[in-house]
Amino acid sequence: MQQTKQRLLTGNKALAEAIRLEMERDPNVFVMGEDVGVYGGIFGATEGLFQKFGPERVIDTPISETAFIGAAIGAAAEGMRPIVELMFVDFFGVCMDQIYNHMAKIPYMSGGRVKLPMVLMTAVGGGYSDAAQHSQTLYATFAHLPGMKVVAPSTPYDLKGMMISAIRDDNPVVFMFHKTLQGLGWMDQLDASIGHVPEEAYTVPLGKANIVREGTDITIVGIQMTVHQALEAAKRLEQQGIQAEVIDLRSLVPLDKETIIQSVKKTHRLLVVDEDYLSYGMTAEIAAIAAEHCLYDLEAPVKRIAVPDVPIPYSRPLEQFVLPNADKIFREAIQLVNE
Amino acid sequence: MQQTKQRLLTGNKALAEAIRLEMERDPNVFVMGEDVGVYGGIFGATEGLFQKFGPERVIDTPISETAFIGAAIGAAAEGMRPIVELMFVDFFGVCMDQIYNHMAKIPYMSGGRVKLPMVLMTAVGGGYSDAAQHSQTLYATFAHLPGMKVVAPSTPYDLKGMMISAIRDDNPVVFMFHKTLQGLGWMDQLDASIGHVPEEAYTVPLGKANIVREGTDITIVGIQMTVHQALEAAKRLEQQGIQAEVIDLRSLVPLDKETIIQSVKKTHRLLVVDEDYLSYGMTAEIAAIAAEHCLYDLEAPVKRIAVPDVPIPYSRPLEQFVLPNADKIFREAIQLVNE
Amino acid sequence: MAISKDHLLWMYETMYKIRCYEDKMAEAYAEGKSPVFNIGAGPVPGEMHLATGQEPAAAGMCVHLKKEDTVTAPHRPHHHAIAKGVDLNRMTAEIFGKATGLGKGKGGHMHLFDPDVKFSCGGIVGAGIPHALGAALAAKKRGTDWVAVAFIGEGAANQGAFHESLNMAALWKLPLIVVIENNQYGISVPKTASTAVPSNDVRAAAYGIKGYYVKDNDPIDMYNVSKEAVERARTGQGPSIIEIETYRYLGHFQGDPEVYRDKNEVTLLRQKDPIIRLRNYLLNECGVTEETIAQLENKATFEVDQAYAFARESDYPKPEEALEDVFV
Amino acid sequence: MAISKDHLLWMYETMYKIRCYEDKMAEAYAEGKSPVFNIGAGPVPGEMHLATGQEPAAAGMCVHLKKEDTVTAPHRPHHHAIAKGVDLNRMTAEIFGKATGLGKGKGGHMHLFDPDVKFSCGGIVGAGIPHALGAALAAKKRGTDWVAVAFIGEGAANQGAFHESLNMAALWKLPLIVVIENNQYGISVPKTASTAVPSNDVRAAAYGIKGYYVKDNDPIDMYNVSKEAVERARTGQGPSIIEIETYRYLGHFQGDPEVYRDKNEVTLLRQKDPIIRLRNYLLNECGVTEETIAQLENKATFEVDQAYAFARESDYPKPEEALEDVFV
Ligand SMILES: Cc1ncc(C[n+]2csc(CCOP(=O)(O)OP(=O)(O)O)c2C)c(N)n1
Ligand SMILES: Cc1ncc(C[n+]2csc(CCOP(=O)(O)OP(=O)(O)O)c2C)c(N)n1
Ligand SMILES: [Mg+2]
Ligand SMILES: [Mg+2]
Repeated sequence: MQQTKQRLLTGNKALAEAIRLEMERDPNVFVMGEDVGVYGGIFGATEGLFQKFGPERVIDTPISETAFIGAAIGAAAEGMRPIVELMFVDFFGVCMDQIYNHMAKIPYMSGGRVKLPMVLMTAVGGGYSDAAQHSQTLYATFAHLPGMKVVAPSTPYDLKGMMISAIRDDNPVVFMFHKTLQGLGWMDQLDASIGHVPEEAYTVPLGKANIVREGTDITIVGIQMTVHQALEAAKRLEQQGIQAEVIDLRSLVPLDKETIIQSVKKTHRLLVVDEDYLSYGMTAEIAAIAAEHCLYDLEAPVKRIAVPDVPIPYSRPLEQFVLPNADKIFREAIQLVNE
Repeated sequence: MQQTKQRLLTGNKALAEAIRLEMERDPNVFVMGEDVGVYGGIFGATEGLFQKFGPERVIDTPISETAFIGAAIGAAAEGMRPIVELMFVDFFGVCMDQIYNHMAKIPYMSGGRVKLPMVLMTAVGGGYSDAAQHSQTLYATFAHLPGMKVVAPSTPYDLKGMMISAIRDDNPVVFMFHKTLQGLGWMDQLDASIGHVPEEAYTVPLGKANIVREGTDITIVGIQMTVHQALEAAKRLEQQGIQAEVIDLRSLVPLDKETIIQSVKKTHRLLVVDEDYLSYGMTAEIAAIAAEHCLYDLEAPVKRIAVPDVPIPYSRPLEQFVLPNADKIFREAIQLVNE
Repeated sequence: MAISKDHLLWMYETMYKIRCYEDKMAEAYAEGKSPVFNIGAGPVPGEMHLATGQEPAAAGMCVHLKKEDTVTAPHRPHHHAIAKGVDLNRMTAEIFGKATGLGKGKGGHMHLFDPDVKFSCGGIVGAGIPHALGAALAAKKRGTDWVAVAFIGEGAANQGAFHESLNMAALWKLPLIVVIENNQYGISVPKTASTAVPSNDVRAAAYGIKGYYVKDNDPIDMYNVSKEAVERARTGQGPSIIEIETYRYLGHFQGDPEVYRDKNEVTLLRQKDPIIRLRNYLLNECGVTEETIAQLENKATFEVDQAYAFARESDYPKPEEALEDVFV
Repeated sequence: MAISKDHLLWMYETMYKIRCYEDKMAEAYAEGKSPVFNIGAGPVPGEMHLATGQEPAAAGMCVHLKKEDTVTAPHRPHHHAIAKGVDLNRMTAEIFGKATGLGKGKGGHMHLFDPDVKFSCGGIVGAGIPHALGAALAAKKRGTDWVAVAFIGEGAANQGAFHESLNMAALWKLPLIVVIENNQYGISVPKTASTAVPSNDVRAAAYGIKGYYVKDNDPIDMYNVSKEAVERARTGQGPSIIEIETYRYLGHFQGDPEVYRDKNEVTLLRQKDPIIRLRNYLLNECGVTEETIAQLENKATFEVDQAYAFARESDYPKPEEALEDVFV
């Protein structure tokens, strides 16, 4: 037991630490967004930064997402390295033009001459009855549109390491953190939202999936919350003698196809789990990759679990019904292995 | 030859006729958007309507998409049946909140008590060097988000029939028309942009795919422009002794899975072609459906052709390189059949 | 301007009812959330934005409205809903996530829709303004004298939808009124840190329309100003902006640590509570008796109690019902 | 205000160059598009928005700018690009879709980026304002005296981005200037049908900032007003709005049927052409000789010819290059 060597941080503190380290390292880095200052970010991603760096580098904005995200683009074009927070990903609709037509396309349209080293960070996820306009993940909405890296880490360790990579990346990065994995005192307490985080700066590459559990009988691909659900299901599957391999995608763009393909070639069965909407989503992309690249290896149809194309309902029994969970994964996996 | 019985209309005239008929039929129908009045819509979708119905029912708006699309929602909630035009689908980013968080979710969030019988019509497609912010189709961007029907007809006949269905539908419908299939005098002239259109009002159901060519050797699924490319490729494939079945999806939401599944069960091979971006797009969804529902019927890996995850470049050779076309389809199909 | 006593009594009853409703909601929301606060726990989960202290805006405006007039409200919608006459039972049931709720439990506290009285609200800052614009457009198209009122917070006045909607309303002379409740904060950000002008009524100049400012949460002034704006709208004189200086006694949402403001601030504000002020005005200036007041208060309390009882006694929807109502 | 003669000469040369550039572009654009006009055909395909007639806005503002100042332009960007000193060869090559273009052919006419002189533009109405806001923020953060200018059309002043950006600029006293070229139309929609106020300078009141109005496309007035606004911005006095009444001689884009305006309108406008007016002013009020003017004109013509030659002679990018530059 090396427990004493563990430095345990919640997701939000890991994130804030990453930003702090990079702000100390590079004066061009600054943070902008609603309630990122004194409040420390609604989901704690900027906790303590205002106190350390002051209002010049940790800037509260008006509720004007188009203007301040667009301003981050303008500042990035001038060589600054802004981190902007879109409080909930659900709000993307008021400012998507800046994100997808400008942030994501200017580097390309300029033939690579304009770099936009910026991070758009945003909170995703439901499960706490915040209803249809505050519970979405929208992974595929961003990942479908070219020109931005889109990452969604699931552990404190990755949150820190991938945030540092994102800040240092010369490309625009959409950095999604999952509310429930921030380890906030006022939400569900999950073991997964606390983890070992080294004190120093380190990077975790953007675009590499992580095999978080090895197995031989079925590949379960998840991202953020669904990774943890898949791990729980995998434990129960093991009791049934089924060895599930669990892949944490971590990054939607770039997508680590190779890791998925290799795993499917090994296990011959694929279950994809997503907290985003089912159709035209991440589960479709992963299933398509399997159908393109490992069709002959598949011994059973691909299965997908995701929100069944309904807005996220408010009432607890309704919301729980549409969200993925370990039970659903367990059941589908059993079926799939018995096919 | 029954040519004399044919009443040939271009896509744009078919669309405008559908709207005219419904405006005559129902005083609650009106049109709102930029340059939909005297100008008749940049892509001719409202040609002649202003002259017929005047400024009270064919309303030019300021360049304020959030306000006027939101206003259509407000008017629809009051029982009107607005048709709003978003001039290019590429502009969705300035008003997506109204579209996806309100138009698409209010019926659900109200438990079905608020109906929003409105049509959001918008022009899609590239191929004429209009570059990264004016050439997109974004099919999956809309289809991924629940609560709106999303249709994209490919012939004058369907444009009229599906527009009438859309206007009469009590649900919000995103109606995409392809610029090049409007048959406008100032764009590429395609045979497919002119076709027989009956004079009277008729409906074509939303949510039914159309097998536009029967075949036994391979299923090619396309939508709008890529259907016509697929048909051209199919002709050339026939000369090689290959019978391609071509499916015109017509509707992304609801999606007619059954027609696709039946076809793949018959042909055992699937090629999906899309003018939208490749990843997390329509091609992924169709491929995933095959991997879920007809894995054992597939005799070769699924293939996809789409824009390879780059913004649409301006320069002709670059743009032509990234867009799908009959050649690419032909080549991929040949390969697939020979697998 | 002549003030109708009936109107003032209605306002008092409504403000009292709102206060009562929000107090009870604060309690209900706290259930199941102690000893450890967990936003997703208890009979009323999720975010909860209460309007305690902000009653004058809702009551002072809605007293002039009829059923056919439209109201759109933001994420903090209970006071507007109550003042507009939303079915209190079904509204409460909705907030409790019950099948009898306005939206069968699908909407929740930020998404209340009652088409019978043309009320709606939503969780996206500024997004309700265009909806009210559309209602105003429909009213004009149909030749009615109906008006549409969009309630927003002062933070929302910096969202693009505000500008776009007011320009269009002014251009087309539509019966739209935007009521800005300046409760001094957008979550933690004080107005001085979000808004370049001291008050948003001056922004009327950008659209060539009327701008009104109501100081210090004054119910009577809100009444008068709203009366004028509604009359103008009804008679084809176009849109207006009303900004009212108001006060949010509670956190932005329940559970807000309120690190951004002095704990004393609210204590001072409560000393000039608008409900007490209106009560005194009724007693002292309008010859209303304590009995009448007590009757109104009892009626309000009863209705509220009744609504909470209805909500609590109602059933949850069946899980599979989540799949219904995406399309009609 | 003292006007520098050198400045006026620079303005004249620049306006002349712009006119010359746009005339040649109209020709180049027409190539391959007759007898049947096809938007996708010829050496310059796609949409083409020319600025003939709108030269004063660009020249009168940019004469006060230095290389380190930022300019963002809209879908009609050539005049701003030329006035800001964008590399004319590479700009033209970009519009011809060539590998030597500013964006290696990936951007095109609406998407010109020249970081060397801090110029950018884009095809989405209003979207450049936030970018200029960000440049202004960066300038302030770095303690420079650099300014940022966003050029937009009058139609764009009704887009939410306008409002949001100006509020933020005013709030933080940033060196942002928004120049509104009121060319009377947004495509087919006249200003009276899009904008609730007669001129957008009055919208400065909504942000507590300076608003200026320049009448009748006057280059000298534009010069003076811009000078003041730039000085204010450089010295920390915050943002301004300048609206200039200007005229679009050509269609919204080339090929525009212009069904929405009288064919005579432009004939009349051309009679008071600002280039001729400035020329006369230089000759009559500033003692400039015809020779000097001719020299400037020749220089401008030469540069323009040279740029078109460069563009035509350059190679197209290789098709596969389409896959590059998505990420750096
Ligand atoms: C477009 C958008 N941005 C941000 C938010 C998050 N948010 C919810 S309420 C709020 C503050 C609103 O302030 P104000 O308009 O003053 O209303 P108040 O809460 O004070 O009643 C914010 C930023 C949101 N819901 N929508
Ligand atoms: C957000 C958005 N909406 C609509 C358009 C289509 N559009 C391009 S230019 C234009 C008119 C712009 O008018 P104005 O701002 O006055 O500029 P002008 O063309 O007159 O120079 C419109 C509606 C667009 N490009 N972006
Ligand atoms: Mg507020
Ligand atoms: Mg204009």
